[in-house]
Amino acid sequence: MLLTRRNTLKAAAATAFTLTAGRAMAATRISQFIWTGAQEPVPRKLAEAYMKAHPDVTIELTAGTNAAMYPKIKASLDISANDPLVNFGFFNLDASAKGRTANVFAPLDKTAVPNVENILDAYRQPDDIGAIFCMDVCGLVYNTDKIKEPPKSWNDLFDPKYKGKVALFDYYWAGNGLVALAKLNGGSEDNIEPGMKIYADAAAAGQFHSLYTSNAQLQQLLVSGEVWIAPYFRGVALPWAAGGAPIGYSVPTEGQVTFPEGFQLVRGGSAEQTRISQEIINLSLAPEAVLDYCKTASVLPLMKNVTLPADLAKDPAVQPEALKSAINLDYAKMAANHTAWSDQWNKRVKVNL
Amino acid sequence: MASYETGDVVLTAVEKCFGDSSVVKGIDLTIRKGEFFSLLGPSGCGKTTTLRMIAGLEEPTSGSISIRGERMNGVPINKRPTNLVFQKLALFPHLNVWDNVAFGLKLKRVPEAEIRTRVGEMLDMVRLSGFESRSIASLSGGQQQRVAIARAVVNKPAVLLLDEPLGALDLKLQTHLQEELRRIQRELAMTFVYVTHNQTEAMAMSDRIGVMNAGQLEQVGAAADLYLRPQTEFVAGFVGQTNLIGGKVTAIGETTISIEAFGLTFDAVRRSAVETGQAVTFSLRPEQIRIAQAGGAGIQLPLVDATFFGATATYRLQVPGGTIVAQTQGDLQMLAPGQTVSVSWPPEAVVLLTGGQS
Amino acid sequence: MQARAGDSKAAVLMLRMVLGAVLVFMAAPILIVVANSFNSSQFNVWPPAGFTLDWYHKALTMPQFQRGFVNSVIAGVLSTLVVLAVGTPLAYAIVRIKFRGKSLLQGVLLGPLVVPRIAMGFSLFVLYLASGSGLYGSMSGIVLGHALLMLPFVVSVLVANLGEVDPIVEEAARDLGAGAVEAFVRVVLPQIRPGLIVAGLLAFITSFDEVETTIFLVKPVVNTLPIEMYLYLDQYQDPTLAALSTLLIALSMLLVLVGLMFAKRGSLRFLLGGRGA
Amino acid sequence: MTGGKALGTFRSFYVPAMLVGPATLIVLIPFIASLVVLGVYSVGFYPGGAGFDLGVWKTFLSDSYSWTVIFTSIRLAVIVTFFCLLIGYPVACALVRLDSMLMSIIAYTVIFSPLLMSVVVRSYGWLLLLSDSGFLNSLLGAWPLNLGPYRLIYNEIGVIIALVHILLPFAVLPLITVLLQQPQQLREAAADLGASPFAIFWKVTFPLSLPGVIVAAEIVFALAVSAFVTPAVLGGGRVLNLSRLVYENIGNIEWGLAAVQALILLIAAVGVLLILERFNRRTFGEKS
Repeated sequence: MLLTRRNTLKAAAATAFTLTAGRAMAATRISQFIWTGAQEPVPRKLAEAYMKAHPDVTIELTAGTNAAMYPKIKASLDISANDPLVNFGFFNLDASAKGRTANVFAPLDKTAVPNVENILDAYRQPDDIGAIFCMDVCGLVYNTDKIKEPPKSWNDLFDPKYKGKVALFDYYWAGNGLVALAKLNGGSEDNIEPGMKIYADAAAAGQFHSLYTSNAQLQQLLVSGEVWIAPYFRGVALPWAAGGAPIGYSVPTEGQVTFPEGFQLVRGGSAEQTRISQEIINLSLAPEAVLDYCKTASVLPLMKNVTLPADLAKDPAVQPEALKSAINLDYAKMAANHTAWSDQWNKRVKVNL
Repeated sequence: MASYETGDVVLTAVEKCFGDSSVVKGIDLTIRKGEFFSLLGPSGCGKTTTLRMIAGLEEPTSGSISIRGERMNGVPINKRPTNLVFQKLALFPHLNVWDNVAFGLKLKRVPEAEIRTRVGEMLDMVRLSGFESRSIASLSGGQQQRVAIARAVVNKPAVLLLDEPLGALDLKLQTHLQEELRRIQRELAMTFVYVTHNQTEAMAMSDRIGVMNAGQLEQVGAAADLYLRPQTEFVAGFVGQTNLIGGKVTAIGETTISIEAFGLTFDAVRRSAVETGQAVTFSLRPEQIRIAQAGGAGIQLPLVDATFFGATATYRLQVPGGTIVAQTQGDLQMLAPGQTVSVSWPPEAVVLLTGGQS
Repeated sequence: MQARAGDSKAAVLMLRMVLGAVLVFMAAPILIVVANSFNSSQFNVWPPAGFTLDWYHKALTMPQFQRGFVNSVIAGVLSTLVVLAVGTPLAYAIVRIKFRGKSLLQGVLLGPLVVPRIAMGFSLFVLYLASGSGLYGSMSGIVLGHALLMLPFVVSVLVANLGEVDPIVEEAARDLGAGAVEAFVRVVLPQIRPGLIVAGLLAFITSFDEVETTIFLVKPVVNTLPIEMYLYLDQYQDPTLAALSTLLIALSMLLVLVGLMFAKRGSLRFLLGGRGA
Repeated sequence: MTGGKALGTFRSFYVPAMLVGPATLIVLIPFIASLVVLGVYSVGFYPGGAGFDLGVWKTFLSDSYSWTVIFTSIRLAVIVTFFCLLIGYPVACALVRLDSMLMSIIAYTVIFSPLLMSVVVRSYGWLLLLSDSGFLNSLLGAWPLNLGPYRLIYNEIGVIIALVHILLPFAVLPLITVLLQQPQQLREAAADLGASPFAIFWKVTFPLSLPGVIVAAEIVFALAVSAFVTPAVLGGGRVLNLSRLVYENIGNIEWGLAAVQALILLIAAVGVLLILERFNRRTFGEKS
């Protein structure tokens, strides 16, 4: 075909048309939210397999982060309760807790998702709102060139020998150790003060190098040697180390912070969308799918029927004692307190940096 | 109303206000077909506004304008049989000489071949052959001026309007282009309406001149008319130099009247109805005053000062309560200030001013 | 250097030195990104650990970048056309015509520049959904959003340019028989061509680099390149994006060179300084 | 009497309406509508909101921390604007004096290249350059200087450097335009009257270019005051501005607070811009 101007215009018009009019075409359209990066391949594989088996179903995968996607989902439900932006997706316990309070998520039907029964009892959600089937853990990430002896305690973040060499995640309560430190010092999700005071004093004393807001920033800081130690996720740090970066992950003796993740069904979908969504969730909870996911995303399964492969089983972070002493946070309370904490964090920690 | 025979451009009671200020205050004017008509007046007198109303750049607030018998009110500028040569030229900077001149013809979808001949002829006429592909910025002021004229004339408008097109040029170039304009106008027998504040320019080129002042048309006539028989103080003062003298009618004769001013008596030809005792103003052109050695014919007046210009000389003469100016050919013997001289003038030189409110 | 009237030698020398220093400053972070795109370390180790073209291979073969690039080009071109089409008459009205509410209009025009893009994105998202227009997640929605962000730039550039065009040439064109629109197209547009080019480039670049507002408006099918880059960076920190950025810069330089070859010399001299006579 | 009233005949209602209409319809109305969204959200009218309530405004405005953030946003933007003009002006002067085509192309490409690079990637360029162990500090730290390292990033300095870098093209563009528009004869006339090059600059070139300086200031200020990514990536948590708070509060589903902060930023910025605009008018007379 000659690429004349007319043809190009036609093509452009056609594109624009299909892009706007596309939503009404397929028989059933499912919108699934997934995390970007290492978390992407497994859900994509499953979605493709499902669509092959069910040609009348189209699954539209939206990759993104909880931070960017959750507000959109909430806002869209507020505006049109029967037309959610996504039908189901992957959420951490933090977003799950927020969504539960805000009535964003719907309970799963045990008969439609029988695999929820295989989730470890401790992580089974009340009313089965969500299937939290895996978790990441948060400990100490450090530069192995600068720190030869792996750090052992959350308190190492405040060791004077690391003055100016510590970075923290901005606002991410699970990831920056604030709540963990509060709990270890007599506080709780209801009383953050003991932790907040430690952070505020350390900030004023110049302990912190900077705050970061993305994985990439932390990696840059650690690899360049500008920052030696930071609290962060094992699942993020391990791939860096595996890729050859001088980065190590260490389990604090006081316990790692758990960061459970899993599926949530969003309210407002049609009966058919709900049925298909639950069917896909159920398939995703099959042992081999879970294991596949945990391996690619460097997270730990929370399923009764999944056994860790030998190499992973040796990791100190997943030893039974380590998991036993892990610090479990009350994400619902954290969600409720988030705004107040942010305010404190801004006024007492950030302004003193 | 106005017909093709009576006039090419007819203005009837044309007024123009911008907001509260009235710029043109009721003009009636008929411009004949094929004449070179000038609107003369000081800046701010409304002459440019009048021209812009004929062109269609402004709509009159009231009154009507017609061209060749067709009413022009409400007809947009691009549909009028007029073309305008702008004061600031307004050449198209992004087009070359040829494209500037061909602009109007292209818009009228004139066939390509005809455009070629007409633009070629036009450039010949304004002596710009060979400059076709030059950019406007590379031309001299005079050349740009000629492009502007050619660009308007090439469209063969019924009426060509010119808004002080020569104002910014040096004197020599001005004179040269005045001649060219006159030549072009004769060759094409086109109606020209020319706006200027320069009386010499107007007098040099025009068949007739309309003198405007403060939004009004004071007098219309040929150059000689205006000069010799001004009707208003303004016209008398604006067209050439003159002595404007106020006085009182003292006697009315058969063909002459006598006017008293400065305690002197001035005789004038009787042209209009006056009454004895009426206060009048008259004009006495300096060059009409004859000066001779004391003791000659006429009244005796002391000479205040004398200035020689070579070909002419100017004298100021003392009259009770003022001075009057006289101009003579410079062939006289030295007349020294302080001296008394004999002064006289023919009665025709005393022109009673009858028009105008001033 | 082309001296201008009243230049002193010392001043010209100083200007040259300032320009040289600023060029180094402007180029530095870009050169370092370009250098890093060949870094064989996947962790941005500085100085580079070794040479590789792997990141270029990755940048060119990842489907989301390919699709994002196409989407970005479509969004950029369409929104630039839209904003020029509506912005040019708007700028013309501001420069040439007195009308009621003009100063209000000029005030409102500054708005999209200063409302935080995030907030703009959020409120457009709410509007798109609440209006039931289907704009959310559609190319039209992105084009509209981008046009909105660009309008202040486009109008300010065009207002400056139109101010330079003597209104009298338009009268002249009208006098020679052109209708109002025809006079504008034949006489004004050619004279503001440099402004249209600059405004168009600014608009296109704005669209091509927009993340903060766009992220609220997209669905995966219409994800633009910067969105894909943003999402990629959240998870991977290798030099793929350095390679992708280098490719984009190379591509734009290529386009500039092609433009130079085809453009009339005169119009370029105007853009590049020293008004061509 | 010529010029300005050119289209006198067409100065009806319809002409402005036709010219302004398309932009209003497809761009300004959505913009104003989104301001309305922010407005009603800020007073508690949103799905799930509590209904009319000025509480968020009151709480935010009565908190001294809020004012710190507002002033930080404005101060940062003012500093960035100042440096952009300080650097941009001589650069524009130098650019209009370039007569080699090749030099022009190189200079323009380099100056406008930041616009071609995604803000995120560009920020990483700065990290590599300015960090303690980065390119610049290793240069300074090397023999024979042995200086530093200086903390050039993760603080306001880094944010200012990076913002000046990205916003400089926006300052240079209007400056070039006014400098090119200046008639050469004016400077020639001044030189002829005996003005020194210094005097020519201060008495002729600079005053005539002020309108361009103000346009440049307006654009740079507007972009700097609402900048988000650069302060977030290079500020290391130390640079708190309103855009950042808006982002956080949208993430926190605090719609009301986010809307209040966005509107306050808008009001503060428009306030500063109006002052600039007023100055522009007073100095140069009412435009058109």
